[in-house]
Amino acid sequence: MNNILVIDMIAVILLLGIGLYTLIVSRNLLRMLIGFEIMAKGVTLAIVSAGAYNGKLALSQTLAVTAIVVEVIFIAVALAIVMLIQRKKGSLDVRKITNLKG
Amino acid sequence: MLLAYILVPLLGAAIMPILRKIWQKGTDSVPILVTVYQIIITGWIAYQGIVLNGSLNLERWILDQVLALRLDGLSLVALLAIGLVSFVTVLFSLRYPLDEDRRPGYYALILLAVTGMNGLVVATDLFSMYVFLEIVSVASFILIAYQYDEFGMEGSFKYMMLSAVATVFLLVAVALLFAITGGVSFGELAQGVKTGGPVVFISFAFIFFALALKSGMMPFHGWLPDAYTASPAPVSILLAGIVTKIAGVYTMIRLVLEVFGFNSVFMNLLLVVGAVSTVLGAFFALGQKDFKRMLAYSSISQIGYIMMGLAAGTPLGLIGAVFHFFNHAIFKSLLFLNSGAVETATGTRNFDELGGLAEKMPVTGTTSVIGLLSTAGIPPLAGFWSKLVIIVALWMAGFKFFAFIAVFASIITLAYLLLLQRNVFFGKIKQGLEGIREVSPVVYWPAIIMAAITVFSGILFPLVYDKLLNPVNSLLGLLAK
Amino acid sequence: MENVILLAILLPIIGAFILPVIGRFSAKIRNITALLLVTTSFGASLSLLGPVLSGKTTTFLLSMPLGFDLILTADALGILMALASSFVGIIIVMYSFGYIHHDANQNEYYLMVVLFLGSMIGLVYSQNLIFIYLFWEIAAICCWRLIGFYREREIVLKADKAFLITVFGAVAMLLGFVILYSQHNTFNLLEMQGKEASSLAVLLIMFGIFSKSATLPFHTWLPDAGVAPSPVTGLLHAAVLVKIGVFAFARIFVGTLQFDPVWMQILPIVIAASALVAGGAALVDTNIKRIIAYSTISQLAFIFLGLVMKNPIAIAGGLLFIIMHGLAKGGLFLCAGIVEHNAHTKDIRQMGGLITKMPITTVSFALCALSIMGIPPFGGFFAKYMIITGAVEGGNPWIAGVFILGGFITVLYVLRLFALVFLGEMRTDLVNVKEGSNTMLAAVVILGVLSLLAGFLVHFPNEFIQIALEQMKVGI
Amino acid sequence: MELHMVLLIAVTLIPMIIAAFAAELIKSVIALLVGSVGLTLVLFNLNAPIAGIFELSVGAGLIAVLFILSVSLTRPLAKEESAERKRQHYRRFYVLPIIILFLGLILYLNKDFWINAFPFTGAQESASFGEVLWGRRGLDLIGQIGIILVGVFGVIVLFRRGKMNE
Repeated sequence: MNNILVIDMIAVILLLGIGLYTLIVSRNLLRMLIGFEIMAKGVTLAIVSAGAYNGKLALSQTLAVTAIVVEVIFIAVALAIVMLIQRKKGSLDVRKITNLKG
Repeated sequence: MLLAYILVPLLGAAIMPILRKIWQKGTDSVPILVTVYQIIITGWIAYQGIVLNGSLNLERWILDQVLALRLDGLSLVALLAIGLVSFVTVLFSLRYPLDEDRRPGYYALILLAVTGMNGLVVATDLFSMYVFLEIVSVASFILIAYQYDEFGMEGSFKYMMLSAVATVFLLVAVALLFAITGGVSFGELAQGVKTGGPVVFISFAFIFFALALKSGMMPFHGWLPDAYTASPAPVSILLAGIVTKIAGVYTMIRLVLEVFGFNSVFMNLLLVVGAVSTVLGAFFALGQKDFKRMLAYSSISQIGYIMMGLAAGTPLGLIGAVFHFFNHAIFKSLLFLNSGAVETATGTRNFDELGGLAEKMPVTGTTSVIGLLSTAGIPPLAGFWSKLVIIVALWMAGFKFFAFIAVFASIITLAYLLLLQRNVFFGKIKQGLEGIREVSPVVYWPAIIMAAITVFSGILFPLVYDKLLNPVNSLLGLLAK
Repeated sequence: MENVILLAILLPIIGAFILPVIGRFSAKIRNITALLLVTTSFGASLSLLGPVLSGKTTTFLLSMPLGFDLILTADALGILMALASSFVGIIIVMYSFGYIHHDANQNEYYLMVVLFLGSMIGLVYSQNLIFIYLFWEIAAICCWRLIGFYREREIVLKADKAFLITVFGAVAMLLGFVILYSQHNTFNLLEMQGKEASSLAVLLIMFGIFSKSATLPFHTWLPDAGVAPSPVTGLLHAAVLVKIGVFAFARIFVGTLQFDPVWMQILPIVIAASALVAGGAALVDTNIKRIIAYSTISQLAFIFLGLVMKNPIAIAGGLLFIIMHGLAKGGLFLCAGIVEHNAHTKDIRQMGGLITKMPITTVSFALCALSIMGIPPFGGFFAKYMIITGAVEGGNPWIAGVFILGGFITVLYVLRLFALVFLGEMRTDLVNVKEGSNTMLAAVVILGVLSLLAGFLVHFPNEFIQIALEQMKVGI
Repeated sequence: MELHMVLLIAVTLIPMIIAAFAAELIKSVIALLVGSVGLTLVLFNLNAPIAGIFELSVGAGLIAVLFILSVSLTRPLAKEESAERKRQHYRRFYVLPIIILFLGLILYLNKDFWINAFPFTGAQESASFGEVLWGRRGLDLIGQIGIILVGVFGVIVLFRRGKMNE
């Protein structure tokens, strides 16, 4: 069982890496959200494989389900805001919406 | 009983669309009732000293396994702060020019944010904490973008992305800990953490990173001034006053106390990050020309203080951190209230266009002086006691250098706040501003309430200590050794 | 008896916040209430004198968590300071009736003045370091608002500067207190009696004391603070506020803690430098209030010298000079206020010959000036004499020599000031200058006469100071 | 078992890389969908059918629908602009597959460390999904209600056309 966990964890780290890379490098708001989605998949995998490893599968599944629900709501709201930005500025380019200094 | 903290605001939010149809006025009063209820109940619990003596009375508040909720000294302080800040936010919103059609939705979101914060505070497991954290965050994104202006959207999107990264890291850490401990409640996690090993270390690093991001500590602070500045005035009160503190600072204190204990590597890191935030935040604030941005950087700096107090790792430091947490909620929301009042009265937040407002807006001017003196830690206001306790704690714990930093950062704090005071309130009235008047009582009464709390919790420090801070000591029993 | 101490402190502090409320209805009642508050506080301190003269102290104790106990003790040193400052306070409140009655923000003015006096009295009775700090900072807040009273941009800048410098010193001092706490595990001065303070703590506390008492590296705020209304400068920057630092030194280092002997070498040098630099600045400046402010800095050095010397004569001289300087310097500032108020200028080159137009002011100014210069038989003479004698006896003849030079410079610049303002040709644009209002004149006359009387009757304060020395366990 | 797992992981990971790499958003979204389906298979393979079904229906289906809706609502770019955009895009992303490969290799070579890092040997739990969900995770359910309400109100607040909109 241990080997499976390790394979899964490597997959999780890779998913997080892909997602984070996309989030940082991308200049398109929608693609940034896709990056977040990729990371979120990694999270789901991490939770379930942890449960599969320590035998608490039922618990891990409930956690994963909750996490997915939260993620969907997050994406829905984020997409709504992105759509508003697009409507306001006519663009999804991150460089065009940075007015604030940070 | 404790469940009411979650359910009451949740129900309040849920009935908003119905109220909007049948009783338009009720949409204003329900949020006020809900928040007042929270203040009264929490104040009553604090006054009765129910959580004063630690574990014995603690048990009464724990429901069975279905809903493991708990109220202890730390959550008591947090709940009181949430109640107060959301109360003044709602009060301030009453006259704030919001789109009438969407006002019920706005109140519902504020109540949901309160639900999230309350849930986070009384939860006893890490995963539930995450769920409630997410409620708070998502509600805040929407509230920041509420006015459809470009800045709001941008601030909201920045906050969203950084907070998304933070929650992902938090959840991965939860998953890692879950893998080795087989549970997600604080108790189970603390058991597993004792075994140590690299996984615990990595998960703590992830959590640390996530919470530093959430609380806007110095290397990760980019989103915070933007989000605060871009949001509508009442939302920035809520956001700056309590949301980021609960989401970042409270969670950090809670997790350190109950799960990880005072791990020396991370405490030193926290100390350094806290000191850097304290000093740099104050320096950045010094250079700002916008009322809210200055306050936002000041928030970063004050969070640094709280973190340093926590990182001292002693009971005294913990008390200082918790008290500063409470005080910061009060005085920072007071200052944001003032900035909101100035913005409504004059239509600008730029220092170059403001000046001498104290003459025309005496209440706002006076309360802002109280807020700034408390922020700078000038006695006898509340901010002084908490900073003093933090400094004493740092010194006694042997972090003398950091005690020095904490002391001298308060000079910079005073410097930028005097700059603010000079540019906005003190001095002669600027040309073109002669016609302005004090804002309406609904707007300035919240400021008076907050100022009164700041003054009285400073003067009546022994009482505050007895009723509000002493219970924090009972937490040390939970401390993971 | 214990509650009388509390009364002396709380009455002005709480009463101060009622003043603006009264002021909304009637300015007159507010003014009288302010005067009453300060007078009652003075009376309360006076009534504490009885037990002290018979050698006892009165203590009030309120237990607080974390060692922040409120401990108030009326010992001879405290009462000496409380009486001196509340007496000057009464006179200044009286003087203010005439001085500021056309200005805006009067409510805030009286609030701050009375609050300031209350916190001053609180400070002198406090025996807990935290409360010393607390009252110290309340005084700083009041001072900040009062310097910025006229609300012009440059004036507010100067107020901010003064506030920042004093708070900088104060937080350094707070850190010093924290170090003392970590050494002795208490903030209570009574429990620290006779213990050693670490050098770092001494250094940090000296930052606070020097910044408040405007001694050399931190003195720049005091001349700038002259932009405040004259009664404020008289009150805060001459008679009372700057004495807080001196008092704290007496309380903490003379009366309670021991410090490393090396400080006995360092401190006199800093102080001597301060005396000479400020004296030199006073010689060349042309703004009447700045000159008097520089004079304050250099006279404070004398007080410090007395206290630092750690020998009974010098300390007694230092304490005596606190009273004498308070009376005389308060008088000088108030006279300067009358001159400035009526002549509408602060530049001494544009004055002259005012003796014919304002004789009473001139005489009072002269009396106070003679006391500051240290001319016998005025009060200042005895004090300076004792300080110098003490310094010589304490084995620091060089330092004593420097201070004699400093005293000489004092004589020079005070004479220059007096000559330029009151003597000489009357300028044409000053022909219509009138004498000040009655309350203002009464104030300066009282101070001038007291400066003279204090010299003749130096016996009484001196005896009292001996009791203070005994209670501080100095020289026994 | 292990090989099985590695294959399924590959089925998940490769579409994800494509999702990051594809220049056109619609392709990215479809790749994300495929990756989600791969993840579902992984979850089934881990004996977590309920999470798998949820991932398939909500994580893959609903999110893909939302994304496709959003993408179709955005204005398409002009020809030359999109070509330029593509070149820039590839320039930013071409290192990603290399990084991922290296990272994966390094992690795989150090897998002994990871195996030792997880000390827990838990006992199999007998409780079913429903028992755990209703019996122990009640707070999460309340939280889910809360977050769904947030989503509903959020979309209402953000899309209701009031006076201040437009």
